Parts: sequence; structure tokens; C-alpha cells
Amino acid sequence: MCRFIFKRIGYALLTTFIIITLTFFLIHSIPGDPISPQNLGKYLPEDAVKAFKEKHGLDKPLIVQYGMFLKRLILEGDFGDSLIYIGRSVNKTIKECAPTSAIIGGQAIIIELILGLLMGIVAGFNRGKWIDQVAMVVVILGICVPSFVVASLLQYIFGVKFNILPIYGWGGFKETILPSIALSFFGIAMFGKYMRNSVLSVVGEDYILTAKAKGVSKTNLIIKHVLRNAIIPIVTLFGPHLMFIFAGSFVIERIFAVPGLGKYYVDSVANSDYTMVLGLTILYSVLFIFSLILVDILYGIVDPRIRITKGDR
Amino acid sequence: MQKILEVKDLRVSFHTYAGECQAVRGVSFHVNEGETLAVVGESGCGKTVTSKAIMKLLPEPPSEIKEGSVILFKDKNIVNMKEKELRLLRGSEISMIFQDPMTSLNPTSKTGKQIAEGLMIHRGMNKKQAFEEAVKMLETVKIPNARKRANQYPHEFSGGMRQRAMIAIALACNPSILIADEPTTALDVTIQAQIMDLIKELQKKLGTAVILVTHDLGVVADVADRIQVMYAGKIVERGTTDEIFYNPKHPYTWALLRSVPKLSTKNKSELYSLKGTPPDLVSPPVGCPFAPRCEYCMEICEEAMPYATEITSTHEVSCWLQHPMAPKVEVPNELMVGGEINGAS
Amino acid sequence: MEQAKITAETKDLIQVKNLKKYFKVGRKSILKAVDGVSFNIRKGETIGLVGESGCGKTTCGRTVMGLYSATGGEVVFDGINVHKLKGKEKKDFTRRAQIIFQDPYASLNPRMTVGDIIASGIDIHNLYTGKERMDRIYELLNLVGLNKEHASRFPHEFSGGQRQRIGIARALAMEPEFIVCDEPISALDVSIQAQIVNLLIRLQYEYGLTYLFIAHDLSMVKHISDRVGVMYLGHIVELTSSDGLYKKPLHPYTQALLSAIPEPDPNTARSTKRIELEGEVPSPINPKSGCRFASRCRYAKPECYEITPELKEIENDHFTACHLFNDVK
Amino acid sequence: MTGNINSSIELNQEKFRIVGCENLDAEKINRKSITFWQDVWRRFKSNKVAVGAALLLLIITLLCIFGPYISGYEYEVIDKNNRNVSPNTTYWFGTDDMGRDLFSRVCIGGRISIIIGIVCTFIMITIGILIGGIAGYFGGLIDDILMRIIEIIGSIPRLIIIILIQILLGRGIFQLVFALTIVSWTATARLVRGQILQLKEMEFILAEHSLGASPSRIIFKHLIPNVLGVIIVRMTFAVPEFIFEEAFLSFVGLGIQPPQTSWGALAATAQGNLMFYPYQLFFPCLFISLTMLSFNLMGDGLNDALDPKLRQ
Repeated sequence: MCRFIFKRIGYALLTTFIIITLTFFLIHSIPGDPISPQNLGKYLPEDAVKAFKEKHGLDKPLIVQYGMFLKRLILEGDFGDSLIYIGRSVNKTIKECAPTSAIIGGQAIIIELILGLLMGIVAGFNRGKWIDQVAMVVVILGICVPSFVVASLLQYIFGVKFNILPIYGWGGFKETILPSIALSFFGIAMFGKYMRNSVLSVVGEDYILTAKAKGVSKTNLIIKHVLRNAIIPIVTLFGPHLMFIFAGSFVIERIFAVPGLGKYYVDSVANSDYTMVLGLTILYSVLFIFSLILVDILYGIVDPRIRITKGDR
Repeated sequence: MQKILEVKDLRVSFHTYAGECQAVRGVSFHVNEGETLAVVGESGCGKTVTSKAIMKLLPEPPSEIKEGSVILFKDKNIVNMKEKELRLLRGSEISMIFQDPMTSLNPTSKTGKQIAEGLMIHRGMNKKQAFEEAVKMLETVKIPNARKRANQYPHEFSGGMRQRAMIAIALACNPSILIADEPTTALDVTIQAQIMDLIKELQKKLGTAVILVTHDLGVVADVADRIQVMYAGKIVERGTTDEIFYNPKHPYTWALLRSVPKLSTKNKSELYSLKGTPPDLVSPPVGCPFAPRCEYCMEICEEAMPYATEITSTHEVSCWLQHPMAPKVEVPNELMVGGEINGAS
Repeated sequence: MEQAKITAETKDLIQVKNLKKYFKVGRKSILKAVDGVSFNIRKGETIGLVGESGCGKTTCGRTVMGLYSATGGEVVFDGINVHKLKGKEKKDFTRRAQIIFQDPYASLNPRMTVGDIIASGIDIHNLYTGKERMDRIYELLNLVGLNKEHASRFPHEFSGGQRQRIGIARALAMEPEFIVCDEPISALDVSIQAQIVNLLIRLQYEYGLTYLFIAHDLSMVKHISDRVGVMYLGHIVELTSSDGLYKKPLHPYTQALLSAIPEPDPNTARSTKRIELEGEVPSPINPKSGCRFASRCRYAKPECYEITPELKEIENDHFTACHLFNDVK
Repeated sequence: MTGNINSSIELNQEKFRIVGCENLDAEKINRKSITFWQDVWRRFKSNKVAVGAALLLLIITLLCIFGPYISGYEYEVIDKNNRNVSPNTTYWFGTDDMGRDLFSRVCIGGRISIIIGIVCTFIMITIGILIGGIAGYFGGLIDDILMRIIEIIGSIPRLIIIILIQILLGRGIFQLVFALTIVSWTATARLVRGQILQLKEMEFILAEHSLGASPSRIIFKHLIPNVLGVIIVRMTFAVPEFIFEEAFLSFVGLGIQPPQTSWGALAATAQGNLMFYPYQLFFPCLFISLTMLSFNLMGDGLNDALDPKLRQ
């Protein structure tokens, strides 16, 4: 198992390196000068631009810039400074905005897991009954209605119609409620759908019959035998799903005007703030890659069959 | 001998999209204490459904045990039992082993724990006692290094070993009936022999009655006290093992016996073979279900269901050939080969 | 119908010489499915290959057919080395040797009509077209006991036994001399098994076919075969006439295998005592040297764990690979 | 068992004459012969929800094609006198803040959304089949290399690649299609590869080898017909995914750029006016949701109809 994890981490580091390199050169191969009279340059005097370029090594050849970037990133964990907002470093942005995004994302994941899995379990055990049908409608709606529609709808209902919850901005817990719910909508549907299918397939397994033939009570049967096995395929969904959470935050933070990483990312793309895009891209990729490893480890823990084949033999 | 289980007019249907499939159509039989009853038939004859119905293990829906079916265990009707009563019965009074040992153990639970589970439920043991008992059970079913094995997961066991573990689970609480549903079909011959010997040995030791469900007459010859042959959801013939093998009366039993080559039959001689396939039980025939494939088929066979004729107190056959008006039909020659057949009674 | 007697003098159709087929498993492990198997198949005979799951009998059959490339050794078919064939020669060879498969559900393409399935070989080799092709299909259907109307139907409409007969018709379309029957009856009900076995025997008489019949059911193999080879973990441990094998099994494994077969006769079953084998077949991945059966053998001597016994003739046409018979001859 | 026999049947000697089973055609199949696809169609037809979804989809498509001609308003004509008009009999969906007819805009936007969905799906499926097919059929080193590439692409968040490509190539409909397809084929390739690997080991493919079949016959007669079902299902689910992604990107301003429009872009513009003119958001959202819904329901229906487990 340990060897397997180390191997995975090795691969992950390699992938990260490839992504950093690729993103760096991609972004720097964009035609045009990042600071030219066409954009930022027009507000600045010429020598200020020159000084800025020198300071950030923008006048040096690309490969040198790459070396400098890599050195700073590895040694100091420094992503560099924003090209648009003078004096604002990428690191500072991450430090300020990441917790905001993490709160909303975290809350959304908690809601998804609780509601989604619960819905899937209840629907799976009541196949064909009304509760299952209701769950299926929720699932299909959750998958088909884009998150920005859900977000707008929530804003309209809770903000405009009833005016009970704030629909913009950031502050206390109240402000996190609507964004978290909007973000979790798709996940609830997805986890619900897969959990239901998983429960259904496990219920049909022979070993459930064995357990029943032993006289196991219904609660024990559900918890110890069905859920323990049904959760296994769900774990694999978790990694790819994180991508939806990232992507979802881009839209959700924008709609609810939440000062999170997603909003910054979209803004910096729109404003051509390349160092910011570069830094955040790397951050997102690393988060994603390592969460995939986490899922693999988790999978090994829930499924004893994996533990053996990967480790001992 | 004491009757321990009595099944009366058991009818089980499955509701499929093609219609109601009548898998078991009025089956009655009993099991005596400590005996081995074999239920023999080909795939789709309803033998597995019958065995699962006894423990009420069939999922409802799509299955349905029909009104009027009675399964009496120690004077209580299992069909009407509530979930709670059933739980007390399952595993402690009646237990079951299944066909495929690869899928019938929970892959995420240690084998010892799976054996201990039943003990904790029915014997009120605590975790530790139950585990110790589970180790003992693994020794009983002759798994070497029982203590180490008890702490392993099923995927670390080979097929034969898993079936042994299944037997340990089933017999842990010393039930009075063990239902073995094709326990050796998925295993190789040498392993099959090991498992059958083990079941036989434990049965003798514990005095458990065994219902052995199988398609293999060879397996049955060795272990069964009584045999009942099923076809298309009905019992067509039943009798003691000797009666079925040496004095079979139903053409289907003949066919089953004739189509297996014995090691002593002449090489490359033509084997007896049945034409066609069993009937579709969504719309079962009015008459004898075997009639379309029977070489002795008479007009009456297609029109009415034959009733059971008693040959001896233990031997019963449902066939129109037993009717006084029917022509006398001799037992096919190759069944006489042993010379031990004592003719028609 | 009576068949010409096949004796040791009958010409060999196929010679399998020290055939090996290994599979790589993971990075380091090697699964030795077939590990040095030699036997001959005489013209017009049926040779049976029995053994428990994982003994390599199916791999052996497929390698003999040339479906798998051999890791070592050779298969000589009527003077031709099967594994050296290329291009057109290889295609021509397929007209002489055919195979029937185990799983009646997986061996027919569900998207093709039965007629097209049977005509596969005809189409590939451009044997017939148009009406002649249809006539040939009908003829083949008739041969295996199905009728004309079945040609336009799809495999899923047929029962297991019927599908297996379609598979046989597909192989027969090539008018082969040799057919590998790869567990053709294992997936079928008892009464249907007899149908298929009868058909195979009849076809052999009518067309003088040679069979390699692979199965795990010793009683069926014994019934259909002239000679039987017993395989254990990639080796042939015993090879002799089917009667000889039944009457006088030499190898301890064969003895155990025979005694494990449940005899459908209560008196015999009760009176005979089984030779019980301890444990189960070990894994064929990275097998130990020496006799593969040694770990389960009652008679195992120290040398059995060291030296792999050779298959040698103990009696007339009765071969076995066991150190117990080192002193014989 | 010892029940009474039906008394209406009169027993006489005549009835006890052995007739045997020789006259019976044991091999007869009573059911009508139908091909696989006929069977699929029959099962799909009996699924009311799926058929309804297909009809709805047809209506939406027709509306997108002919809608602008019915309403009589050009989608980009600005009318300063009719800004933010609520839906009424002249402007069925109302107008936007520049006085453009929303009905026409929704129809035109729908064209772009649906076209992107379909074009992307076709490109993706083609690449996916090719690469997955090659990896699965040839195996070995080619398979290893292709799978490694797929793995690396799969470990980078999809949206990030799309955004990077847009930054690099600029924004526009072609760049968008390119960006959407370049990351999406991996799942299809995996699916096809898995199917091919599974089929390759099936005995009917081995049988073809033993008959001396050429690779092209095996690929075109056996492999492709057998993966077709899975691919069709994959396609029905891919279209709404692309529509969703396009809407998503347009919504954050990285997709379709004005003056062109799509449902996502329409929703984005309307988002700002949600407080005052919710209808402007309602209609594009409704159309996106309905389209996604009908594609998904249709896909579910097809999936059920093609499920081999339900056959036999």
C-alpha cells in the first residue's frame, strides 16, 4: 500500500511539473506584450513600465523567465505579482480568497453528501415507490438544470420574493447559505443517482442473501452489509466531482458576488492578468491532482480487495 | 421419523414484463429429521425458487408466494410469519448455502466476522466469544490455520475454501435444516467431492436435515435418502434414492438417468437425448408439462394434468402411464444395465 | 455405423511437440498455462483433454489451433508447422482446422443472423455466393438438426443447445478435417449435453473428422474419446486409451480425479471409497519446479519436488509422467 | 398433488394411445423474428417518457429553426422605444434592455447552443472512437502510450484547459468548439477501448480468427456493430453536456461573444436585471433546462432499450 501511494505521489509530482511548464509557456506564447500602450501601459509612464518589466524579468528571454519563475515557486512558494493590480501578489490573493471558496465548497460538499447519499439510499431501498419517483425527479432536475439557473432561482425566491436571505456579498454565515445550496444542487442529484444504483446492485448480490439467511436484522443488513459495499463505487466519483465544485464556484461566486478564488480566476482571465491566471491554474491543478490521490487512498481503505492486490502481492 | 418441515401446495410466481411466470406450481413435500432430501431438475424447473421460498428469501416484488401455500416448520406456517419471526428462524433453525461461493460472501467483511455474526444474533454471544466460536467452526469445516484465516477477507480464499466458510456460516448455530442450493456446481470435481464429503460428515455429526438442490444425479446417488424430481415447477416423481435410481417410473426421470454416460457405458454409443426445451412458464401447458418432449405422450397428456399415483408409501409419480387404462410401458433397456432393477412393482 | 479401428499405427494428423504457452501477469510474474505438452492426434480419432479449471486445457486447444502464438515448441499438422504459417497459408489452414467454443452465448455475434454466422467461413474464403451460399447454409442447418427458417433469425432467439449447434454448423461450413471442441457442453443442461455429444459423434462418423475434445467432465470425455490426456497445471500427466485410463489409471492424480466423479448409481457410490485429495490446485503463476502435483500427492517422494517427471510409455500406448514408475522398464 | 382431475374430460381408451413426440417440431420458434435494432426501437417506443422527450426536442429544434421567421423580428435590431417590455402578444418573450425581441434572440441563441452541442459531439465521438479503437484493438505499447496521455489529460481540470485554450486562441465559436472537444474525447476513448477489449476476448471474435477473417472484417462486421449501441447512448448524453458547458462558459463571459448569442450568453446578460426583469432570465433558462432534460430523458430511454440485461 505504501509503495503504491509513493508511486502515485511521484506520478502526481510529474504531472504537476508538466502542467506548470505547459501553462507557463502557453500563457507566455500569447501574442502581444502584457504591458503595452494598448492596455495597462497607457496609464503608466514609459520608464515605470520599463522598471516594472525589469523588476519582473519580463525583458529577459522566455526560458530565463521560466527558470526564475520555477525557482521562486519551488524555493519560496511564490507565484509572483499580479500584472493588473500593482503591488498585489498572487499569493496574497490566494491567502485572502481561498478560505472564502473553501467555506462555500466545503459546505456544498457536506450538503451533497448528506442529502445525496441519503436520497440515494432511501430511493434504492424503496424502488418503484413514490419516494423513489420523487427522488428520480430531483435527480433528473439536478442534472439538467444548470447551476446558474438554480442560483438565479434561489436569488429570486429567497431574495426578491421573500427577502429572507442576502443574495449578494460576503460576511457572515447567512451569506454563505444560498451560494452553498446553489453549488450543491448538481452534486446532490449526482450522488443520489449513483448511490441509488449502487444500493440496487448491492441489494441484488448473493452475499446479501447470505446475510438475510443468517437472520440479520434490517438495520444491520442495511448498515453493515449494503451500505458498506454500496459506498465503494461512490468514492471514485469524488475526485472528478471536485472539478465540478471548482467550475461551479466560478459561476456561483460571480452570481452571488462572493470574493472567492473562482471569481478572481474568471476576472483575471477576462482582464488578461496572466501571472494571476498562471498561479491560480497551477493551484487548481495541484489541488485536483492530489485530491485524486486522496480518493485512491480512500478507495483502498473502503475496499479490502484493493489493499491486498496493490500491496502484498 | 419425525416430520420437521412440511410444504403444502406451494405456488410461487414472478411478475415479469412478459407476464406472470409461474415458477413453482403447487409443490408439496416434507422433510424428516436428520435426513437428506434431494431436489433434482434442470435449470428453470423451479428447484432453487422452492428452496428460497422455504426461507422466504425471494424478493417481493417481483416474486409472490401465492395464497394458499403453506410451509409448516415445527407447526408454524412460515408463509404467514412476520419479518421478526423469520429472523429468529433464519440462520438458527433453517440455514442455506448457495451455488456460487465467489459471490455469496461479503467482500468487505472478514470471514471470521461473517461467521460470528449469526452467533451473535442467535446465541447472544459477545464479539469475542462469537469470534472464538467462529474459529472453531472454521476448524470444523477443515480450514487449516483457522485463526489466521478468520482474520482474512473472502477474496484471500480459494473457491473451495469459500464454500467451506459458507458451510461454517450456515452450520454455526446448529440449525435443524440446511438447504444446500447447488453447493458444488461452481466447483471442480475433486473439490466437489471434498465439499460433499464435508456436508455428509457434518450432517451425521450434527443431525441436521439437508435439502440438497442440484441438477447432478451423480452427486445425489451418494448422499440422498430421498429424491424428488422437478420439471416445469412441479414434482413429477419422488421416492427413496433406490426407488428413483432402480425403479424410476416417470419418462422424465428416465431421460435424466439415461442421458448421463456412466463410466461403464460403451464408448461413442449414442446417448439418450431429449428433444426440445422445457415449456414457457408464463403460459404453462394445461396438460402434463413434459408431454411435448415425451416419447410416450398420449392424447390425455396434453389435455389434463396427471395426478400423483402412489407406487409404494414412499414412491409417488405423476404420470398418465400409471393410469389403469394406459398401455404398459417397459423401463428403457439401458436403465436395466446393472441388473439390479427389480422390475415394476 | 462403425468407424475404422484406430490403432497406434494409424497415421498422425497432428503432432504437438513440447508446446509451451506462457502469459505475462503483471510485471514479473509468468503464468505458465501450458508448459511443455507433447502428444499426437491420429487421423480420425478423438483425443480428449481433461483437467480442472486452470490446468491449461483451453489454452492448449487454442494454441494447437494457432489462435494463440506458442511460447515454445511446435504443432505439426499434416507436415505443416502451424505456428510458422503466414498470410494466405494461414488462411488456407483455417479451412482444415476449426474450433467450437464453450459459451453458447458469447460465441455468436448477437448482431448477425444465424445464416450470416454460419456463412462466415464461406464469405471469408469466397466459397459460394448467391443461391449456392443459401443452399449451403440450409444444408448445414439441416445437418445440425435445425431448419431453413432459422437462417433469418438472431442468436438471442435460440436456446443454449441450439446455439451450440449453430456454432458447430459454422465450423462445419469449412469442411475441416480437424475440430477443436473447447468445452462445448460445459454450459448446457444434462439432457442437452447428450444432444450435442450425439451430434459430434455422428458427424465424426459421417465426415471422418478428427477431434480434440476438451472438457472437465471426465465421464463425457471418456464417452466420446478414443484416447484421453489428463492435464494438471500445464502438464499432461497421463495419456492413454479412454478404456485404459478408466480401468487402470496410473498417475495418482488421475486416480483421484476418477474416484471423485460422482457415479449416478447409489450402490456403486456407497460401496466405493473415494481417494480424497487434500487442498486445491495451486496457482499456475510462477509454478515451482518438480512434479506439479507433488504438493497434493499421497506418494510424493523427495525427488518429486526436485525433478519434473517426463511423460513416458509405461505400458503399450499408456503414457504417464510420474516418478513412481521410474523403475518400470 | 393428489387433486381431482378435471372432470369435464372424459377418459376413454382412445385417449391412452401413445402418440409420442415425433410429430412435434421441437426446434420451432414461435415468436416473430426481429432484428436487434427493431427490438431496440420497440422497447424505446414503449417508453412514454423517452418518446415525449424526443418530441419535445423536435419541437425545440423546429422552433429554433423557424422561430425567427414567425415572430417577424430580427434578433439584433435595437428598438430604443421598446426596452425591457414584458412578454405580451407582440413580443412573446418580451424585449431586452436594448429593445431586442427576446423570442427571436432565444431562437437564434438556441441555434448556436444546439449546433455547438451537436458539432462538438460528432468531433468528440470521432476522435474518441479512433483513439479508443486503436488502443483497444492493437493493445501493447500503442495502448500504453495512449492511455498515459489520456490519464494526464484526465488529471487536469477540464475547465482549466478550456479556459487556457481560449486565452491562447482568442474567443469565438470555432475556438470554443476546439476547446470543448480537445478535452472531452478522453472519456469516449476510454469507453470504446473498454468495449473493444471486452469484445476482443469474446468467443465469437476468436471464432472469426479461427475462420481466417481479416482485421477489416472483424472491425467492421463485428466490433463496430457491437459498440454502436453504447456509442449512441454516449452521444445522446454528450450533446446536453456540451450545451451545458457552452452555456456555462458564455455565462461567465468566456464563451460566445456579442453580437452572436447563445442561451448561456442571454442568461448572463439577463442575470444583472434579475431583480427587475426576471422574465429575461426565465426564457433562456427554461430552454436550456428543457433541452438538457429531453436529451437526458431520451438518453435514459435509449440506454434502457439497448441494455443487454433486459434482453432474452
